[in-house]
Amino acid sequence: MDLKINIGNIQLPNPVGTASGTFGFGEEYGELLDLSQLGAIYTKALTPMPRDGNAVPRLVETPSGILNSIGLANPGIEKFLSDKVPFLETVKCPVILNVSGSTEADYKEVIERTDNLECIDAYEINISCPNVKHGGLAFGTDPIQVENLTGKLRKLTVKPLIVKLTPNVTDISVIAKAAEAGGADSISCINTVRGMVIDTKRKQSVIPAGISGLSGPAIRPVGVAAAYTVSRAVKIPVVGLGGIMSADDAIQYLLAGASAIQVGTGLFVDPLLPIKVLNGIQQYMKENQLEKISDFHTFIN
Amino acid sequence: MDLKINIGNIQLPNPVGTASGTFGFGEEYGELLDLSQLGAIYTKALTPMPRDGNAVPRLVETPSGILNSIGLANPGIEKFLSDKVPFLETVKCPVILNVSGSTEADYKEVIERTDNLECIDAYEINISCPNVKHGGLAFGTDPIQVENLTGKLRKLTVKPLIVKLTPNVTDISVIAKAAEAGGADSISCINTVRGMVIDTKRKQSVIPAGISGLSGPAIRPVGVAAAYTVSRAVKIPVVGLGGIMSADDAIQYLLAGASAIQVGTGLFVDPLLPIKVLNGIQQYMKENQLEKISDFHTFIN
Amino acid sequence: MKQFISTVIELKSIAEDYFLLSFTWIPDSTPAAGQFLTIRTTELSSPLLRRPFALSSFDNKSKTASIIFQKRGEGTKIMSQLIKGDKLDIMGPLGNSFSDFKAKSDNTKKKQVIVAGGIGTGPMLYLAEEMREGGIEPLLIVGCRTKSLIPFSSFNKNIETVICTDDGSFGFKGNVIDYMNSNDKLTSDVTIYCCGPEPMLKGCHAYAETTNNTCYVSLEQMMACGIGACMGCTCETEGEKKYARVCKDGPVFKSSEVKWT
Amino acid sequence: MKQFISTVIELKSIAEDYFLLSFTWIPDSTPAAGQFLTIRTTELSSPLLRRPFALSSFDNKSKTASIIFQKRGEGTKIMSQLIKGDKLDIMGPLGNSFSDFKAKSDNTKKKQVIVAGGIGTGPMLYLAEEMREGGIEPLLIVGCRTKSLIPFSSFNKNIETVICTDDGSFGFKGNVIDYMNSNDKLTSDVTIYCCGPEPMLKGCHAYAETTNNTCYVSLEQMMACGIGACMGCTCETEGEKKYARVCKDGPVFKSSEVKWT
Ligand SMILES: Cc1cc2nc3c(=O)[nH]c(=O)nc-3n(C[C@H](O)[C@H](O)[C@H](O)COP(=O)(O)OP(=O)(O)OC[C@H]3O[C@@H](n4cnc5c(N)ncnc54)[C@H](O)[C@@H]3O)c2cc1C
Ligand SMILES: Cc1cc2nc3c(=O)[nH]c(=O)nc-3n(C[C@H](O)[C@H](O)[C@H](O)COP(=O)(O)OP(=O)(O)OC[C@H]3O[C@@H](n4cnc5c(N)ncnc54)[C@H](O)[C@@H]3O)c2cc1C
Ligand SMILES: Cc1cc2nc3c(=O)[nH]c(=O)nc-3n(C[C@H](O)[C@H](O)[C@H](O)COP(=O)(O)O)c2cc1C
Ligand SMILES: Cc1cc2nc3c(=O)[nH]c(=O)nc-3n(C[C@H](O)[C@H](O)[C@H](O)COP(=O)(O)O)c2cc1C
Ligand code: FES
Ligand code: FES
Repeated sequence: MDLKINIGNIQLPNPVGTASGTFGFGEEYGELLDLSQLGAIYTKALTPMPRDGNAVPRLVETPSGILNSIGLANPGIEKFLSDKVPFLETVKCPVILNVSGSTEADYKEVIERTDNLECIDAYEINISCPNVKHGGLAFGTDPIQVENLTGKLRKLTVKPLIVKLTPNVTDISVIAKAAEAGGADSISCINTVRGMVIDTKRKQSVIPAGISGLSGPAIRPVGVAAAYTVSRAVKIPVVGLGGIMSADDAIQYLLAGASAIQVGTGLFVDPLLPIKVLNGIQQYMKENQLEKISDFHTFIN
Repeated sequence: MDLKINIGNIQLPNPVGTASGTFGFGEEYGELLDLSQLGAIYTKALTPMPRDGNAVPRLVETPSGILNSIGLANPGIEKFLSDKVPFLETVKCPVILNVSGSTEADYKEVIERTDNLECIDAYEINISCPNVKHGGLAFGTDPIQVENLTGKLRKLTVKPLIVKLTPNVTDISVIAKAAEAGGADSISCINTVRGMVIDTKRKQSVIPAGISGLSGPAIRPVGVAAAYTVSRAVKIPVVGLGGIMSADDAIQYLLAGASAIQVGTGLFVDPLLPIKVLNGIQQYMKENQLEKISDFHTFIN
Repeated sequence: MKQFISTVIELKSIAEDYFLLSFTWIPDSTPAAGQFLTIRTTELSSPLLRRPFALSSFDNKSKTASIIFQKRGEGTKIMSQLIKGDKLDIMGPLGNSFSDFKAKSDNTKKKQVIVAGGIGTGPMLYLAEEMREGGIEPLLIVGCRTKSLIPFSSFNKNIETVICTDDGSFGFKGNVIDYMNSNDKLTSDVTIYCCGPEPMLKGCHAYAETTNNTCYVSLEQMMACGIGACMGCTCETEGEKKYARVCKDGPVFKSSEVKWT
Repeated sequence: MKQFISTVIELKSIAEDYFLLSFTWIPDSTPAAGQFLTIRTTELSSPLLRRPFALSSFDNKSKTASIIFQKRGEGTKIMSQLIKGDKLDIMGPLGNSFSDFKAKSDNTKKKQVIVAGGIGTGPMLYLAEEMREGGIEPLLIVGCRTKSLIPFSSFNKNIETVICTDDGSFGFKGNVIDYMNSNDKLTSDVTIYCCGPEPMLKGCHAYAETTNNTCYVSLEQMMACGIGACMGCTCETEGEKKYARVCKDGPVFKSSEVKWT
């Protein structure tokens, strides 16, 4: 049985990663699970300058989900280089840096200043955070901007570029194709779904920022639908995520057409979930006589 | 305390209605709750010709939600006139006919052939069903089409037109404004969210139609965000729905800017929910000294 | 049909993962064999939908009803922890019944054969009891995978009962269709009533076709409203209308009216 | 920090809607007063997140830990139905502790005043116990709305304890700040440790400011990961960094470092 998958010019040992923003830069979870078993760590978003993040509270629970507005709180490149890279250099699984920003220049700067780091195997380009605005809507809602940005970043690095898409668009396949045309090696989807919770006692949004991002099992059907749609629109591999809480959920994504998956909110409920998901995928492959991950893609068309 | 709300040239006795497609034409639920207490019944979609609906199974449960692909199964105008109207004529609350179709002509025909019926108080124009396709995407994703269609239907009737929007768009405020520009008296949102569930044993979509519509508490934050966004984009009243399971949920919609709400999936769990929601709204108004529904709109901006 | 708050009288394990739940019956109407009810299993949002179960008995004097259910997923897991005195949010009785059809077929001289399997056992015990009380002597054929799944305590000794197990660990070895095929007396002049897994329904239908008899089956489908309003629970039918609602037009159908796939 | 499966030893009601839950402790590390753990309350998807609770006692010999919790919403409702022998998915010990700061302040001659209220009572009982065992005689001040909310059985008679009720139904009538203001001996040379509702924390902070003393508070915030990875549980702080993580940099902070709003 072969669990390896290829994304651009790299190979991931298995399809199970940890979603950006839910796993920090890996240190904390390293105490709870064996990082070397992961297919990849997708780090917290990195922006050139440190970001404090949004006003508190930043989290609220919803039926089978959570709403968050962290606001890309992160240490910025300087502190990343000094405080996080030494740890990442010790990590045995692939590390994929999630790159964010408010302007094109931000994305470029992050890649330029980290491209020489050996511990970074690929970039995930986060153009889909609902908690940071570019003229009202997320970057990743306009196919022309997406193709442009991807094209420009493409020139800066030979490392794989995984473009992360938002589900909050009319037609995600158009955005996926734009990223592919711009030179993306892979598409990951989905980022969080726009949502809001109002505190009826205080008569205001629970999260001061207002509309925020919904994640967790509540949105799993939305993620599976997106992974299915995108897989049929592009030729590059798709990384599926959104609400994965079990191996069966992950297998839904793989059958829908994804080549890899990420566990996000599920980590908060069970830190060992990535390992359990990986074991479950292996067992399913055995029971169903699948030899490699691409065999999952032969059933649904 | 005044619970009445105005939509176009009619008045609803209170803001609590039952969502289209979850309440049929009211007969069945009439055995379980007192229809005369409702703010309005929003009927099952009506199309000119009868529709059998989509292949089975049409339903599957998801975390805190359900996915459905009914496919607008309905009796068509003839049978509606002969079988449903006699009952609707006995109903004491306002009745709002949900109008659907595959072409502009379909919508027109439904309105033309029912406009003379006294038992129909208003129309809800369903341009947002994810289970019926117009060239791949729902009608309601293109602002130009939405304004056009609304404008044309506007000429056919003086009854209020409530245009029902899908959340599956990049910017719902653009679509809402288009409907308003076309002459809509109100916007209702949201219809279901695109989603998919895969049966990993059978290795195919549980629902044969594939991508279907997600409803229930899982999507409540999505609905509240949409109601909030649309309320700020248009001047006409907004009808909010999606995942309402309690009075508190309904109050979230009212605080977000909605003037009325609908209970959909919640009916399946508790048929008496609309009555409970109405009582809860009244109690909240008393406790918070709100005199009319528009007082809810003074807190969040 | 009524929504009511019932009180649990007893929950009892009757076979591996099978439970008999009896509870107070509030509506005035008397439920008939084949009718079902829906239960709200939690006040939380997951599992969300009410769960449908067919009645397995009804006692008009004590206004006590019961269902037999199998623990399968989260909803029935919660139900398997009910204790005496717990409150249950129930809606019922729902749907049509075997009795609707029995009335029509009673006056024929045919042998009434009741075939049950798995989670379909409950309603068929009720149907057999109903017939016996009405002076008809039905034959009850129950199919199970293995002995541990047989709810022995639920059978009435006064009803002729044949038990079939797939593995031969009790009674007839083979499935219910094998048994019917092996029993000469059954090939003609029978009316079959069946509730059980899909292959059993299909088998009974095919048997009835071959032997030129009538067969009634109770279908299962995912349900949302349970009362005919949402069009969610349809099954494919032969004839003019392409679909029928299992919850309202069924759950019992003449097997020749169902489109078997 | 470790994720482990613990076994419930006892669940006991100690006041209106308050419970003491004791369970086996598997990690090698010894939790300190102020540290917390998170509990997964269900395998269903709702309530989804693990729930955080501060430790209220720890017995190193029997490897038994406990928490005191209030039944508030769905998560704690499920917990209030636990019985001996049930398995619990626990992560802990998490966060810093009062003990971290106590170590620094111990050697001063100041009176150690421990102020507790509501769901903050658990960790403060533990802190008082810790001090007593370390040879310090703290003063424990507990504030409650009314008598029925006082967990009498949880107090240790060997610790000087003052109980305040808002309605005067037991002990001192008034809140804990009123009590401190009414007690001359407390106005100077005290170190205050507080865990309780926000107004109590603020009150203790203000009291400490006015009297020129140091105060440590344990904060609450919605948590997702509980281990410092998600940046979800931050609180506003004075100083260079705008926010600190309650789960990892706290939950215990020097009150002057917290930005009070
Ligand atoms: C008319 C009818 C009568 C039934 N009578 C009985 C009975 O007498 N005894 C018995 O044990 N079972 C009966 N069932 C099946 C029973 O409803 C399911 O076993 C139960 O809903 C499972 O719920 P769960 O949460 O435990 O399992 P889940 O894991 O949620 O579901 C297991 C399977 O049960 C079915 N199911 C789940 N929810 C529903 C729903 N809302 N509507 C219909 N099917 C659903 C689905 O096929 C699903 O795959 C009946 C079903 C129908 C439609
Ligand atoms: C560090 C810390 C220590 C705590 N120690 C105790 C304790 O010793 N005893 C005690 O009774 N309670 C304690 N709490 C509070 C406890 O976590 C909540 O009461 C509990 O989570 C409520 O869950 P619920 O599902 O019953 O209620 P819900 O109705 O879901 O929530 C009620 C309130 O609890 C809080 N809450 C819910 N989920 C979380 C979460 N994941 N993280 C943080 N807060 C949440 C929210 O403020 C919410 O408004 C502590 C909280 C924190 C952050
Ligand atoms: C607390 C939190 C923080 C997140 N931060 C980021 C981020 O920095 N960059 C990013 O691309 N996605 C971020 N996300 C989105 C997740 O990576 C993921 O796309 C989303 O949560 C859906 O997956 P899930 O349901 O498994 O959590 C964040 C999500 C959560 C819950
Ligand atoms: C079974 C089902 C059938 C539906 N049919 C229709 C329909 O015919 N027309 C329509 O406008 N919306 C239809 N909807 C969408 C609902 O009216 C509503 O917009 C959606 O379900 C969200 O609300 P809820 O979460 O309260 O159910 C249907 C929804 C369900 C669950
Ligand atoms: S479940 Fe709604 S029509 Fe049958
Ligand atoms: S809860 Fe994740 S950082 Fe504190």
